[in-house]
Amino acid sequence: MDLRFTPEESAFREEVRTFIRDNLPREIHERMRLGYPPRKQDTIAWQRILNAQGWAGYNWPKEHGGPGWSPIQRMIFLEENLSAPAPELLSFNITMLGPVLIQFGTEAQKKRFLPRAANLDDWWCQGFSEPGAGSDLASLRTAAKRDGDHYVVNGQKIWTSTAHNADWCFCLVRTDPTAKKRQEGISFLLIDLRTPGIEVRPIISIDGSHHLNEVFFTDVRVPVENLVGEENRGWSVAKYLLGNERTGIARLGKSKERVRFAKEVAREVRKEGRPLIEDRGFRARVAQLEVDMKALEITQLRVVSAYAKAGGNRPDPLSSVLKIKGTELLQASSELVMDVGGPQAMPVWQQELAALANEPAIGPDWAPQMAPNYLMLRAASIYGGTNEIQKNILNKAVLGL
Amino acid sequence: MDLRFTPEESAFREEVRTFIRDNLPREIHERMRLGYPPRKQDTIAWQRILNAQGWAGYNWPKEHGGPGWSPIQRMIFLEENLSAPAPELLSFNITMLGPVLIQFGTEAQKKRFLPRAANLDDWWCQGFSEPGAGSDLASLRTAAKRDGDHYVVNGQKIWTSTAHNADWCFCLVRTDPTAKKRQEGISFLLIDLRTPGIEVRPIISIDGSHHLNEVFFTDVRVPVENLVGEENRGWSVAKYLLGNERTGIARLGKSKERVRFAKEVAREVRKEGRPLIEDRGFRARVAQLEVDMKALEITQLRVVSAYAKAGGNRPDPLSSVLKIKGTELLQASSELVMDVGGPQAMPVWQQELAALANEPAIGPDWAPQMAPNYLMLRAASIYGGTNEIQKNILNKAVLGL
Amino acid sequence: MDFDPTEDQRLLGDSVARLLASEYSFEQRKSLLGTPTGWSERLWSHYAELGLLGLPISEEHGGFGGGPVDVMLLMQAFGRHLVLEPYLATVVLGGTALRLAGNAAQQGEVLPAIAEGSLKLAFAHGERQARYDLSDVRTTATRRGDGFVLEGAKSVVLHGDCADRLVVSARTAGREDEPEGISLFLVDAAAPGVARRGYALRDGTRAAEISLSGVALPREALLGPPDAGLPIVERVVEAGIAATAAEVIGAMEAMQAMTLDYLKTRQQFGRPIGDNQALQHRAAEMLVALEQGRSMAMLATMSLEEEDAAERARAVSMAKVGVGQAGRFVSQNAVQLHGGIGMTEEYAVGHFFRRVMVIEHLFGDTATHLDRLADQVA
Amino acid sequence: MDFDPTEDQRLLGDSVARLLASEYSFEQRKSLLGTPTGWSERLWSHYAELGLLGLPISEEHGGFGGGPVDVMLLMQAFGRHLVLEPYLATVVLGGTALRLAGNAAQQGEVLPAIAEGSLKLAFAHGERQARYDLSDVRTTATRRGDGFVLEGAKSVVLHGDCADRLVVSARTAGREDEPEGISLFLVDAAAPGVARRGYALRDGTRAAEISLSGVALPREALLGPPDAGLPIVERVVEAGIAATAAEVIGAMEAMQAMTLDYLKTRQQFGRPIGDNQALQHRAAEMLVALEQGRSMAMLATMSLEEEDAAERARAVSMAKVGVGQAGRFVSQNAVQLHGGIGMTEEYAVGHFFRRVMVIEHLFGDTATHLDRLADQVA
Repeated sequence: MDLRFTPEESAFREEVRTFIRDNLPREIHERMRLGYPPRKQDTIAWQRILNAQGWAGYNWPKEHGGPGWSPIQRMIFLEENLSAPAPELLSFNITMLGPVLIQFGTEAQKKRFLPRAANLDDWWCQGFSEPGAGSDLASLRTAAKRDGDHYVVNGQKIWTSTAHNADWCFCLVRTDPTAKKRQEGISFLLIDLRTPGIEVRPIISIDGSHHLNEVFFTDVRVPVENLVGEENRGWSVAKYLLGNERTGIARLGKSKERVRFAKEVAREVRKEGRPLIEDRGFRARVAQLEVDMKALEITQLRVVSAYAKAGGNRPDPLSSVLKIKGTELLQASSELVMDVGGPQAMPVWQQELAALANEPAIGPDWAPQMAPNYLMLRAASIYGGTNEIQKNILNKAVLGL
Repeated sequence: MDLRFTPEESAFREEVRTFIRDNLPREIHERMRLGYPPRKQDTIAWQRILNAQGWAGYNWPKEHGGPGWSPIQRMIFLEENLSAPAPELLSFNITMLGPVLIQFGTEAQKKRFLPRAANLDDWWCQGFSEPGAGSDLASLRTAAKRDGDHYVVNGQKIWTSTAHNADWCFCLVRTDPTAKKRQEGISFLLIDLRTPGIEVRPIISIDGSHHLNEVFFTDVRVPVENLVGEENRGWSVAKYLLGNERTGIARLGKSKERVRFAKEVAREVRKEGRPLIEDRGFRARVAQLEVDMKALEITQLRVVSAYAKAGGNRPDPLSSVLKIKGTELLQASSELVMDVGGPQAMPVWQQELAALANEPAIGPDWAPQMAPNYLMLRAASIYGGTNEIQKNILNKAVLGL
Repeated sequence: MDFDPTEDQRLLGDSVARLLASEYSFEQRKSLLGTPTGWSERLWSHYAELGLLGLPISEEHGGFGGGPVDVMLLMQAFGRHLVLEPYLATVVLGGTALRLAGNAAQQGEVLPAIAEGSLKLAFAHGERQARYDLSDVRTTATRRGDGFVLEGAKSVVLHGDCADRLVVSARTAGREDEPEGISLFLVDAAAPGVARRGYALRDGTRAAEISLSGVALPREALLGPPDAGLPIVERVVEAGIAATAAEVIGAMEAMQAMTLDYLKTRQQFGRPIGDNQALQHRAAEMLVALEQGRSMAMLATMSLEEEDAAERARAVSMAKVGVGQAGRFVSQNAVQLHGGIGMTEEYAVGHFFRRVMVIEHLFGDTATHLDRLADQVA
Repeated sequence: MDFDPTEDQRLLGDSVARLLASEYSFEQRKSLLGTPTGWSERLWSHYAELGLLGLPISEEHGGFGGGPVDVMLLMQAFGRHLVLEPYLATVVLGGTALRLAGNAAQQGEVLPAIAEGSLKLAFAHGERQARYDLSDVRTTATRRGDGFVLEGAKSVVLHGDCADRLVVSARTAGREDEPEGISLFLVDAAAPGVARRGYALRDGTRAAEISLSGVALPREALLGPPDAGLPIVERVVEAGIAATAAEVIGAMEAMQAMTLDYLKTRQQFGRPIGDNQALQHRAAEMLVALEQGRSMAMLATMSLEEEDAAERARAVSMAKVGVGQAGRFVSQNAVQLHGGIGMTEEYAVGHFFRRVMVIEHLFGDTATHLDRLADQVA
């Protein structure tokens, strides 16, 4: 047992950190440091830079263009990227579609889609959730009926993140409505969003942003060659996708970056005539977060390391611990940032609109995104299986309750 | 709406406070201030002083020797008594047996038992719980078989608090084992603990104290005149008893007294060369407790006041809020006291044994009871319906879930 | 000790409830949010007709002569519907400043106009660097001739964009954050040198940045004693804390009701999600927080008439902490129990969430007030 | 990065587990608690035979030459069984002091005796007024002739009642709570002027009040550099924190297992109480706390060999906080989920609860260490 990083691991971290520092466009970095989400072009630009370096498919096997990293290296890479802060790789392309195609795709599908996914030439989104089928995925109703060489898709998806940016969507559809079990009769389809009959309607989130969408399918014709895996066996594809390696599920780099930012602003902001960073209560809150982040960092290393030892073929149920604590810390750190801002964090400053209008910016530049980040991260304990569902998983898979 | 105490209520509080200050024996007060539980003789002595003043049956109607107080007055009285700190009235006698006899007892029973209960001439205990029947009271199995003018009782009770001090026990027993519903066929019996066939065995608690007991009944003959209410209808007597007025369930006076004590000791104890009471972290913790106690104080007034308005005939389900927050604060305040003590709170100093042995006391006089109080109060969220059960009650009775 | 509303309060409450039920549905409110002012002049007149705008104003000045409890009940109703009109700014903050500091002429001019709905006020005290320090005032008022000239800027002035008059704090003496040397002025929002830039806060209510350059004021603009304005600012802020505490109670009630409804109706795996005991217990914990918060909102209200400033400040700080913590717990869990839908602009719970969030960051946040209490532990 | 034990560690762990399984049942432990010393000389010999007493002692001194990870694994096993023997006092605290500060003669005399089980140490540092301030030492060591004379008293000295030698801190210079001026001494517990009064702590482990009046010491009793003993005290305490953190992990594992067992078997209303989802979720939260605590115990362990004192202290403080909070959460909920039975002396969970409680109040409690971390936030 040796709980320190090996020299190789430390060198790897240094390599990643240096690469990001030297290659991340300054404007993107500055926007993200102030808490702005990456714009579409930011995500694309950065993923292409990483892809040129051979790192975009960071968790793909070498023969499909991945860098061949160990789970620990993958974790280090993700943490450094988040904590830079740099735009995240588009997870639909990299951690979802990629591994699914590698496992279940035809050679033609791999050849056609993988390189474009890595380079973000295609922006993918995920069509799983439906109204009335949130956590209870198996109750989905969007239908795909075979008609010659095509499926004809009718139905509705919801919570489709980034569908308005996307070129393609991987969907779960019901191909056999007569199947006895609800999990049977489902298929996994790749749908080109430019196909006629598709309508994408925005869902605005409570931070005012547009991430989510409803997607309506009316007689959408999808070539059968876009079926992944066997017809009616899409449930196992979906299970594979959802159960995939969950390195980085804790998004710890983001929490670290937020606490760092809170401290930075707390040097500027004053309380009773002194910098807020000297305030006892603020310091105690930061210290507590740093303790919890340190614990999670080690827990994450343990889970990833066990995952690597076990051959990396099934996710450790303890990754639910990472999800629970990780989202708690994301939320607590974004709350800290907002509280540092105080009243200045409350206005919708519309900095960018102001800039366009050639008016001077109002409010300090660190303020505009404090509340939106806090608001948006309330979803962290909801998506990807609510924290309540994570506890159910721990009960069943670990505690036997 | 007027949220201030009336002058009459304030004057009443002053009257109670003055009476306690002038009449509580100094030795008892000093022991309790240091956190020692009252000894048997302390409880008896103080209850007799209160009874001489006409206050022992504080919640009994005037015609049965009560003072005829309003619910608000009763609450003030209990709070002042707890916060003095003075020994509590023996609840088995005053809040449990008394109201039950007044509601269900025969004239003979009232005449025989009530005055002695008020004066603590008889020490009562409660025989409800059985092994395997904790919260699920209706599954009790102690049997009482009619035999002429007597019931013959066989079975076992557990968690019988103060049975080793007690003269009498009011018990739930099964008189009809063939009843269809489990709640039927149960009777409420008064049992003289000097009757042959009764064995009381101590249960030592994790604080090292002896409060609880197991009580074994072997062919114990109980005169039928000791039946309260109708045979086989004891469940409604028990429900009345358990659903009785819950003024004082929050035991807020105790929490206040503990926080006060913590501050007192924190003036003596030092941290980094200064009195602990000047420490920022300690102060923040006290401030938070004081906020929560203030909120509970007002919530309690609201519940008691609504109870009074409603004619005082059924407990407000919101009293579960009082129980939940009240026990959380009891536990948090005892934790605070222990933490103030630090390492000095950890030894079993056995002050009293030392005194007997004419050896000098070891350790500061405030230290010995800090940990035992903390330990004992872990039970506060367990007895009288666990806090989890209180939440179930709120769900059913208030939220309709 | 009496927790029941009086007959008058009940009647008032009923008429307010009726008005809001018919005029303040989620959809109606949403369309107000889309207007340039962000609230309704028409409803403002309604409020005036109902006597709401004059609620805490004396009868002598055309008001209702009500007290803090009346305002509490009204704000609670406003909180249930997320009312957008500038009641807090005009009646509570501005009105309190006038009642406490105004001379007969000022009161006689302004208070009746508030009550009849023809005049709106804003409390222009906070500055960008001040965060929650009430004494950190850098705007200056320099004597010139018989009057004063204002220089400086005010930040996040609630409903500062629509106010007709501004209650402005400025330094007439003292260092940047000294308690002494602050004076209050009643300033016409249209006066030369006053520039305003309005925007929405995260909850849709309006605020403004206000710059003051060379704003010339007559001697009569001074509101209250010179150099000794801070105690008035403090009482205005205390009134604001009590009023918004009540608003948070209303918002929590609404969120709790919505959440219970959702738990009972939303089906998953073939049964209502409210069958999950873990969610039931969360709802029970929300109820506990709501009731404890309600008690603290009452404390703030009843403390407003306390004469001892230290005791009043202490009670109000306790209430700010208690309500702030309760609001955070209830609103975070209301969104959590709703899941994805709770995160959307189209669903009401997120709007309540944001109102509670904004209120927590007005008048000193939870940490700031807990800190003040900690200072006094002895 | 490697979280697996080595082959040696696995073998050692197996033999310890076997020994404790057969010798340290709840009943066996209870009878030990009833003895005058409160622990077993016989098992102490067993530990010596197994090499446990020499685990972190170099091979040159008859030990096993193990490191912090070995001690961690052992302490974790001890925690699972609530081992009562004076391992912490003798091997961890006393042994660390000797290893860090002892000269060749002192090490040569003491360390082999520890390893073979013939000598027990105690770390007599804390004083009644000091609470958690390591530099608050009022016991004095005055030079007399070639040696020293000790005057003072030590409080809550772990296993101070049974130790053969005491590592005593005393002031050779400086004011009462100055960092400089503290020296360590190796003192024979039977020396004239040493009086001990033993007692149990709340978890049944033993400690003592020790008074030192006119205890004459030769020059050779000085352990480490004069006046500069505090850094050694700090490292000894850090070793104690790491070892007890591991013990808490073991105790939490035991409580978690007991609680799960209870939830699965205890019937109420005709079904196991573990069917209640609210209790299931609590159990899941206990698991989260346990795993986070485990990570922090590892952090403490791996930090012990860090050379940078500030970084080491910081990591150890983080671990003390993390493990302290996890321990409190897990132990409080373990008792709560057991209900009444969990409150009794006859049931094991309360014993684990008290061990965790006592450990939290050794070497600085959670608040103290969080405070130290807060001091460094920048």
